[in-house]
Amino acid sequence: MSNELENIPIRQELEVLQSGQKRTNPLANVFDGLVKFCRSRSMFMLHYCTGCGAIELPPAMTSRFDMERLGIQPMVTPRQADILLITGYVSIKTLKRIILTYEQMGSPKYVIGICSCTVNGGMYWQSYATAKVLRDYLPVDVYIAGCMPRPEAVISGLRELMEDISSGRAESWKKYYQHYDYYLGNQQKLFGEDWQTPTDIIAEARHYDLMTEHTLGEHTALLEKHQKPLEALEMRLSVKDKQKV
Amino acid sequence: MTPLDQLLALSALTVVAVWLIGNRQVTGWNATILYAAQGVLLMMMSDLGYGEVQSIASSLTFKVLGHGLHWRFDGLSWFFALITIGAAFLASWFASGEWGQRYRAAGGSLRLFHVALALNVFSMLVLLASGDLLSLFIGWELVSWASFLIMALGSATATRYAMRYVTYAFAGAMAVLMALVMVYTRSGSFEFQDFRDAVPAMSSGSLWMIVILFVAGFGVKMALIPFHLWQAKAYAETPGPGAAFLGAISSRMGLFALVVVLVQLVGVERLADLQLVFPFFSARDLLSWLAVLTLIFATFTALRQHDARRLLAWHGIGQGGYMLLGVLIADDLGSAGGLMHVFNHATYQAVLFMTVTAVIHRTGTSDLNKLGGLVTRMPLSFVAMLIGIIGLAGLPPMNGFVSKWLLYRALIIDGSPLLFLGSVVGTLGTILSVYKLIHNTFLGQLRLEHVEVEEAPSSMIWPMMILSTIVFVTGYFPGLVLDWVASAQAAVGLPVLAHNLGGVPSHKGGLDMIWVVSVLLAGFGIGALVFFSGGRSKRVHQLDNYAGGHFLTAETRYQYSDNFYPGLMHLIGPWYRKSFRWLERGFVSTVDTLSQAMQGFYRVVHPSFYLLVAVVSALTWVVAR
Amino acid sequence: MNQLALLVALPLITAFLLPVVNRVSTLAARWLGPLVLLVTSAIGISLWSQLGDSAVAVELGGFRPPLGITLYADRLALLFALATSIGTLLLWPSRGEEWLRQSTLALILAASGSGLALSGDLFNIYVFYELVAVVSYGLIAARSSAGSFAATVRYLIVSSFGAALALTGIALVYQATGTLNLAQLSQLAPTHLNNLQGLAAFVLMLIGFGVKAELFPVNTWVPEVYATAPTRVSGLLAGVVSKLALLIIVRLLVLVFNQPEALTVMLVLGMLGVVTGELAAWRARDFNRMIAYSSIGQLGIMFIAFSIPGQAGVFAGLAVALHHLVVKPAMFLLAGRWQGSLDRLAGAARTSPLGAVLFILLALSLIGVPPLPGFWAKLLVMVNLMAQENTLYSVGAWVIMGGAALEANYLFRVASSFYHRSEQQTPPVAHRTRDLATASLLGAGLVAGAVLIMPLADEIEGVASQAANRDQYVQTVNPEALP
Amino acid sequence: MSPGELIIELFLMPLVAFVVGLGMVLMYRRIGARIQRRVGPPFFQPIYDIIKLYGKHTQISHGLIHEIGIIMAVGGYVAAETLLPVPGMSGLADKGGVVTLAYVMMIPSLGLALGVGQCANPNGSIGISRALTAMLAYDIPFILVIFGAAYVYGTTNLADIIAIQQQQGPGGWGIVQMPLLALAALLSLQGIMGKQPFEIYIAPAEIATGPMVEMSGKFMGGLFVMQCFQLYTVGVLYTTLFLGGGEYWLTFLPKIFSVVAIPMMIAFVFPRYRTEDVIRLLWKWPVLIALTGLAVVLR
Repeated sequence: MSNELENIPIRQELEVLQSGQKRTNPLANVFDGLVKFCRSRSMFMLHYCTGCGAIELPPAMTSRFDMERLGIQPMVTPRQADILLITGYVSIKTLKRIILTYEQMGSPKYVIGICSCTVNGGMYWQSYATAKVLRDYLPVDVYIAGCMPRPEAVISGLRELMEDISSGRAESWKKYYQHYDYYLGNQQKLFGEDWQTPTDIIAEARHYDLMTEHTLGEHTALLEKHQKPLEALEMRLSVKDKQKV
Repeated sequence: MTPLDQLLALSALTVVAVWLIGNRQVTGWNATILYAAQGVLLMMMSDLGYGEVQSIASSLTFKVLGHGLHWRFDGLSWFFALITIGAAFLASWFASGEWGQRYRAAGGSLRLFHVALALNVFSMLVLLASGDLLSLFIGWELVSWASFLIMALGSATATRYAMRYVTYAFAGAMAVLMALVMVYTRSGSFEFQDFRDAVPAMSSGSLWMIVILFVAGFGVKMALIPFHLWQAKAYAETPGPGAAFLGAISSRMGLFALVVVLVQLVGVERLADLQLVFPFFSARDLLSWLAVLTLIFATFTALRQHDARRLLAWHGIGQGGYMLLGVLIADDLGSAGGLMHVFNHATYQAVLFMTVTAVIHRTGTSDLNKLGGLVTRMPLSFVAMLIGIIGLAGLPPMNGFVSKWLLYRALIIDGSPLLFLGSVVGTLGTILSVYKLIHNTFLGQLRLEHVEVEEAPSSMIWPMMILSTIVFVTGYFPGLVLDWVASAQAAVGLPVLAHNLGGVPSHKGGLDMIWVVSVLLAGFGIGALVFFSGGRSKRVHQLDNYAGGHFLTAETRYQYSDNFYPGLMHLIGPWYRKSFRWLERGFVSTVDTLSQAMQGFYRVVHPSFYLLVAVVSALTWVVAR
Repeated sequence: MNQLALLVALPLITAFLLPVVNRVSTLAARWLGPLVLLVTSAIGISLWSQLGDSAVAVELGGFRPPLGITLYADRLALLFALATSIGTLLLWPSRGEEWLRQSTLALILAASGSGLALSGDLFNIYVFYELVAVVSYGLIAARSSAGSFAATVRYLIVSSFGAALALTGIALVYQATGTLNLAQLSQLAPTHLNNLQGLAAFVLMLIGFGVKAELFPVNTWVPEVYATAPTRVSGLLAGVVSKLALLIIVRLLVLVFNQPEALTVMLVLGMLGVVTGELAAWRARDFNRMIAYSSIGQLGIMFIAFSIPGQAGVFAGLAVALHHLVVKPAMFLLAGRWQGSLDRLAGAARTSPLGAVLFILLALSLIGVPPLPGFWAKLLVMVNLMAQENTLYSVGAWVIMGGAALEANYLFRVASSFYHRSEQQTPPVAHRTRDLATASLLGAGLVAGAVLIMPLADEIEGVASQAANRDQYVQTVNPEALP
Repeated sequence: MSPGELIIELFLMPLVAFVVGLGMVLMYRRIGARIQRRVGPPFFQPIYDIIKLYGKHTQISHGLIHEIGIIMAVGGYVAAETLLPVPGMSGLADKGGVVTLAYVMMIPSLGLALGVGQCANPNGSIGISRALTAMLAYDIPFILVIFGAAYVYGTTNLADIIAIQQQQGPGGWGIVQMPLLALAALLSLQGIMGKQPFEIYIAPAEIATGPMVEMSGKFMGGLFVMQCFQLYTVGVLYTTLFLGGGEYWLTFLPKIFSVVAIPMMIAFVFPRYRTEDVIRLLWKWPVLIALTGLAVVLR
């Protein structure tokens, strides 16, 4: 599975995309730069503490290392969060929730995989019940390896992400839309063909203008076959007085 | 014929005309047009409303058993009549379209409904026009029975609640009659003027008695504690537009009568002189506290309801407390607040009942636990309800705020912190309860079975929109209503409120709603600017919702509605002791026991024995004397 | 003015002729009774218009009092005589196997009732009273059921005891004064009867005559009898006969016993009547019993009203009595098809819409809802009660108010059940046209009374002022008696 | 005052409020950090947060009312600021007065409540239910305080209230004249600001920040803006009623910052109370204190 990922020319495409987005108005560029800077200096994280690695986060947050001086705050709902921290092994059941949560986060969003288990399954690589390689299912921005990584490592990983964001490299969230078929395929392999989340990724991809030829494919076709329509309930305004005959 | 004669005649004609047209779809439209015509006639008397004419008499006078009966309109009557006819006009309009069709198809008689409504209007106009105590009582009884008629139109349940009303109302009427007779004994006539002249000479004992009897009698109609039990259920079971009409104005007739008797005739100063056992608790204080307790109890009972109509009806009871309280403060601000609240309450209560009826019309239920998310399906109804609840909660920019502001200001000047606190507690309770109402009806998750629901028909939307516009406009320019209020104040001899179009100018803290509302609207504009400066928003489905990583399905409701304020109820829940219902039940069972005893007396088969006993005791009494 | 005697004689003679006529032609016999009553009513009405403000006394056979039989007609007496005739006519017993006996009895009732109203001396009053009583036993028992016999026997016993008491009272009066002529008694009363013996005589007569007037506590026969007797008879008893007994008591009060103690006794008994009657009615589960108890309450109000001293009391009492005279028979007519359990009445408005509306109208007037006549009558009573110095009278006012509140409750509980749509029960059958027509007539009278309240009130006030005028009575009967 | 000046004031007052409010948010977070012996966020952190939230690509909306709710939340406070006189600017103080202000201050929370309602998220609804309950709890002592102040000063016009206090110097300040009411107000301030121990309606771990559960991007950003206004408003209102208002910004700013600093400091050393305990506490002590204070001033 992981080999397939290598074949996807992510970097290249992203660069093309970014150059395409380059605006002509210099002020707008300044503004974009400001927003990018602010994004990097204000990261709200949702820590999905799936395994043992979570224990390293409190020291990173509290007085010893104090994440807040970097503008990083914990948040509790995916709606408010920018970073999804996945700490430790991911069982299949948990992975469903992770994907759901990830899809509910607002873009731009970043995923950090903490501990070796998220990289390659770590000590659980033989387990039948864990998803070994996280980035098969979600685009991961930063891995922080270690079993478990110390708070210093966590902080340094976060700093790396900050740099990526401010330099515009951390755009993996777009990949999810652009290669949705790929990710969905992997998800379907694990969860079965009727796998579905409430978030309509394809519609969102259209909304953000991130459709590529890889967005749709055989897996999304499978999805659309059984997907119940989940369009937003739009307001209906039609007043009429029906006169019954 | 004076204009008043014309109005009363047209009103009576409306009843007859509606009866003659019968159970047809056009009945409603005809009635609506006739109410509009009544409105036009009323407008021809608008000099009353602007204080240019003191009163317009009816040429109809009687002299029965030596008591003169006459009718006239003054500023106060005009003000109430305006609300009455307006409410009837819109309620009838509301009832004329699809609602009427459905009602008739379900076996209801539109003739009966519209006759009942027209009869209510007529009787209220008669009551408002009363020029002496006797005509007041006659009008009072007419109103009572007319509203009984409209309440009893519904199902057997409705009749049962209407029965309860009639029991209370007639007992109240008897109290009023008793008071009238006591007044007559002391003043020698049923004329207002003679009563007013006789008040200073009355002993405080008899005045207490008279005041208590009047309050008990008229208090039943306005559901003053402890006579409030009947109202909510009876109103809630009344057919929709009827409930809107009753909720808007019917109970206010009690206030009208109380204003006439207590303020105009007895005088609030005299009430303040009537001391109870303690030298610091007067009749006025007693009544004020009754008003505030009514407000608090009713509001917090409303908070516990899960049927939208009952919730509204309970609020109607509570809001009556504000009006009475305002009138009893009796300075220019307070009484203006109380009287203006009558108008304001009529507007938003009517619109609220109408929206709830529209929701029932479309979904078939008013159970707050079975609704939700209708805002996307009935947006205009939502707007109407939103405006209505802001008015009911008394927040700017709607008109409910202005009247409450006047009341608060008066209480501050008066220096009554506890009454002030009580009325604020009522407002806060109202906010809690109306949020629950709108949340459980229009917000939250849309149920599967309501996905195909449509907006209410135009015959319903129009009256709702008109009323919400009134609620907003009279909040923006309260001076429009305060003009009428001022002449009503003048009519009953209260100090007249100095006002302008925007509210009350005062160097000690006035109110200018034009500025406040404008700045609020501008604030919303800036808020919108700030908001829309962000990126384009993406609408998502209601099931795309954070649930702690849980997958939501339409089958499982993801909505929070039942027991909406658990924390609060955890604390104050035990305070709901149903004491008044116990009181009522205790009273009923006492009557029942006595009744049983009396039947036992009549069932005993020794009549001759009674005869003997009667003779012996009577003769013993004779001899013993 | 000798037509006055016809009011009594005509029905009486017809009653005895009726079996004879029946031999000749059944049809004629059937129509003779109503016809005669129509004639007497017409005579009464013509007399009424002749009478004006004056009163008239007729000595039958030309004997002067105290020897002769005196008929005295002022407007009050005439009114009640007329009410008896018209009432009997309207409530003419229904057809059936027993029609001949019923018609005869009804005619005798009309005759003796008129006689009772017109009599000018106590002895005749007693005689007519007994006659009325005997006739009513016969009428009540007409249904020939066990319950009806039991009720009749009970009624008979109480009534006879009552009559005996009344007779004792009359004897006491005679013993003290040596005359039974009311006019003479009226002159002698201040000197001879204003003592213990007089009061005792009054009490005995009050209780004696009170049996018919449904006075507490000698009214225990009422619910049973009204529940078992034919409804028209009940209407007649409750509507007309009770008022006749009341009339006697009023006459006695006005002319003979106007000491305050007598009034107090009446007031207290009246209040007790209201309290017990209304309370008992509240729990009644049977239509007839309910209106029977209600009738006890209403009669109680009349006793309270008449206990107000002076013309005011007579006026107030008269107003209530006349109102009740119209309403109660109409109610009993409606009971014709509605008798029995109240639960059975659910949905009755479907089969008898007019009946339901009439019932509501009657109930509204009964509890005193303006602008119906009942309200004005009640107002009159209340105003006059409160005007009295004695606090007992204000208690009476409170009692009436409370009673009315209770009455509104139970009457409208029934009224609203008419409109229930109950699926399990079949509503009672529609009213007989004759019953309904008569009741509608009475209802229409009620509405007319509401419309014409002003002239009506003046008229009744005139009647009352005449009735309360002792001097006129004495002068008319015995012109030379007064200085 | 010319209409032009007034218009400028009306624009300037919310702007000033926002800027000062940003400072207060920063202070709040710095106080928290210091109490927990942390460094705390950088100086511009509140601005970073707001810009970032507005700059999010995804702005998840549950419908129009959801959006209007945020507009009302911000707009209500913008309007409220114009009713609050500050040094040199009276705005509309004479048009509304303190009672109006108290009610206008409820509009944002109700707007928010509406918006949250449409999200169809029970966590949000529970949060609102708790927030409204808390409002019932803290508004009772607060309204008693307002009553007392308006009664003592004899006016509801806030500009007049300031003038009365300033005429008499610090001795005439409300806190000296009616210390008990000032104390009660301080206690209810804790509730109005929704800080610990009265922040059960947010309860992140239990109901996922309650009302804010579905707020992303600019929705959340709007709420951050609202928080700035809120802190500012309560600070200024308290200062106006009890600390003599402000004659100069130089004296005014320390006053308002120190007023809001007190609840903030309390907040970080307390856990949270359950809803019923919030009511019980706020209905007991602050109300008792306020009533005693009223009895003193009304005597």
